[in-house]
Amino acid sequence: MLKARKLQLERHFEPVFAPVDLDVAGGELWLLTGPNGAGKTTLIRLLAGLLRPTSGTVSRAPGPVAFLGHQLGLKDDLTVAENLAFHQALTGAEAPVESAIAAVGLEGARNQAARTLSAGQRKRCALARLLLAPAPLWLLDEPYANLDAEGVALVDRLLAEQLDRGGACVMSTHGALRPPELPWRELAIEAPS
Amino acid sequence: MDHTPFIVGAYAAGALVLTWCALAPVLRLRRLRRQLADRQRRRAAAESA
Amino acid sequence: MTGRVFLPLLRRDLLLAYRRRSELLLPLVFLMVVVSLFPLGVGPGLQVLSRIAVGVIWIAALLATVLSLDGLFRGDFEDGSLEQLVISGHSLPLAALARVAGHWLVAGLPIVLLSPLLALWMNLGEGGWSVLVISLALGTPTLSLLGGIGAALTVSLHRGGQLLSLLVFPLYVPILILAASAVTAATDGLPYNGQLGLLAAALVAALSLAPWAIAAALRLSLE
Amino acid sequence: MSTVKRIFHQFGSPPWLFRFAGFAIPWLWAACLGLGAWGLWWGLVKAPPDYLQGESVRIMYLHVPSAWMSMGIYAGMAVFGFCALVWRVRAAEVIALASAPVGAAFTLLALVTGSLWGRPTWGTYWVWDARLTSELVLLFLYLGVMGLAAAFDEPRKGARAACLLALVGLVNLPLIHYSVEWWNTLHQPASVGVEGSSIHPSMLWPLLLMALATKFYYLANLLTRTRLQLVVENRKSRWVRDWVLETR
Repeated sequence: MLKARKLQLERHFEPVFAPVDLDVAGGELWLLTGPNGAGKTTLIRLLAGLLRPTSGTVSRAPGPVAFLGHQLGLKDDLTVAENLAFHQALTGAEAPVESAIAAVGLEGARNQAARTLSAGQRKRCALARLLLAPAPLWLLDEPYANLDAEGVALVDRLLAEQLDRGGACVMSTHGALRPPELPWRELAIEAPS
Repeated sequence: MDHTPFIVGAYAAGALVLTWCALAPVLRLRRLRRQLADRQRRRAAAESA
Repeated sequence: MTGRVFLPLLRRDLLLAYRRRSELLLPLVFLMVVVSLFPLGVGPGLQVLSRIAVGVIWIAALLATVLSLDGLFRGDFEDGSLEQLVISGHSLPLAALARVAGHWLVAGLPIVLLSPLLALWMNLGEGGWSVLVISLALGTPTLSLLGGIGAALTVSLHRGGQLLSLLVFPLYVPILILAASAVTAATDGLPYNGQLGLLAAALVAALSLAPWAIAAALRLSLE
Repeated sequence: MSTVKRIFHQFGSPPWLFRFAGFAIPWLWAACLGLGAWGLWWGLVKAPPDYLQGESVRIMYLHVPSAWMSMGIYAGMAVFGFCALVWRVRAAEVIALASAPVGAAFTLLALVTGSLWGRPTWGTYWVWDARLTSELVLLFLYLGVMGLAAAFDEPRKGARAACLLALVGLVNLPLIHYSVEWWNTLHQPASVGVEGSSIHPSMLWPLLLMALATKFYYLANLLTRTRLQLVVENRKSRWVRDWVLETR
């Protein structure tokens, strides 16, 4: 589903991390771990195709990819429903916006502008995008950040559903949080030699 | 009208601009080399000590 | 799949602009202020004003466009919408075109509509009014398209604004020359169709080339 | 791998390019200075003054080659920029970026010498003449490319942005040139047509020599800047460390 070979990126003419090899199959959950500044975000963006590697290759199976970055991609001046409706129009998703809103527990904030939401609510709104359009591959950058215990449980539920469908997920995490119920594999990012 | 000052001025400007443009990278390379040499010498001294 | 990006994006941009409709007036007020400064600076003599009218109006329009261009992609870049757009796999040139179209509708079109008032202020010869409006209608979309390249190149820089004007003003030179000469020709009673035709040709060329350059610049800015 | 990329890889291997440049630069300087001295002697001493412009025509032997170089280097920069963007070759990025300051210097020189020529000829230092105006716009384009490259934190990102801008500028350059020329005829129907007059044969040879000298100047300068950039980028590699310790 996702394959990376000797993946490397240079910043200021020096490699950010040691070359990365990664094979992600359907139904697998991969955690990218490493201390702050190890290049987790960089690697996720490389895998998503937002960055071009200095050397090495990334190949993704055809089909849509869902990406959740540090910037959530919400428009502050649009309401939760409008933000999701735009995403629906963009991806041509089938699932109704309302059920996605309900699934992430934002019914009460449905018509609130995104700027008025709390950080946790914004994250939930961004997570609802994952429900709208089924993508076989999820690339999530710190999905647990800013979430309360309930929100963390929500992420775990979404992940479990994704894996059940045969989808795959690669996500970065630096905290101690690990999905408790799910089998996961770890890719520790190493410093360049 | 005497044209000489203008001709001299033009060629002086030419010499100035072209010399500066040619010399700038040479001087920068020389400075960089000195910096790198210093660093290497320090590191070698630290290792032998 | 790739064709479905234009309309949703345009609709979203217009909705966003509507939500912040008070800000829409700013470029227009800027335009009026700049133009009104000229009579104060060069004196109220009607003959002087009518001679510099075209240049003043067009340069003010150019400045207003560049001023509003800085924000063209900045919002999308900073809140992550641009990443989502790239990930979605849609044609990025088409998305860029939608973005520029939205920008022109809220920032360029009002300038075109306001221009008769400015022509009145600057005592532009009556024969030039319609040509001024047409030249702005043909020229300002080109300004938005060319400026979009600069905006996309500078979107990831913290102080992109001043650099942006250095990048795009040289590109605006032909448009300014063509438009000003069309209007001047019209007020002098000379034929002006050639200049307008060239303006239209420039618009077509910019329409077909600029979106690709903008898309390439946006990808680069995300790296 | 495409042919272009293979060529660049062969000639773009940093240590090889560095050594080649170190070898070639002295010869290029010799050619530049030799041809330049010859051309200057011919232009300043041997050639007769022009019967319309008088002695001030001697400024042309510097002005015209500078103007040629300013445009030629821009085109070269954009072509290398294109290679850098399409095939992502670092060597092409370096060459494109190293060209910009040299081209800007020639543009500045063309402007300065042009206005010094204009004072005795037109009676004023600056005339909005088509060529001077085009050169001025060209200077802005160069400054934009250099400014953009310098504004980025990540040098390679800046280099690619600058290459893209150079390419956009190249597409626009003919339009700017022709529109300015046309604008000029529009506003100055009877402009001083001296500059447009055909080149007198006695001017041709010194002009040609000076044009060749400036080309060698560009090549030598370009390779020097490339050497600098190569060292900056590879400061931790083996060959740079060896070079640093070589006795001078």
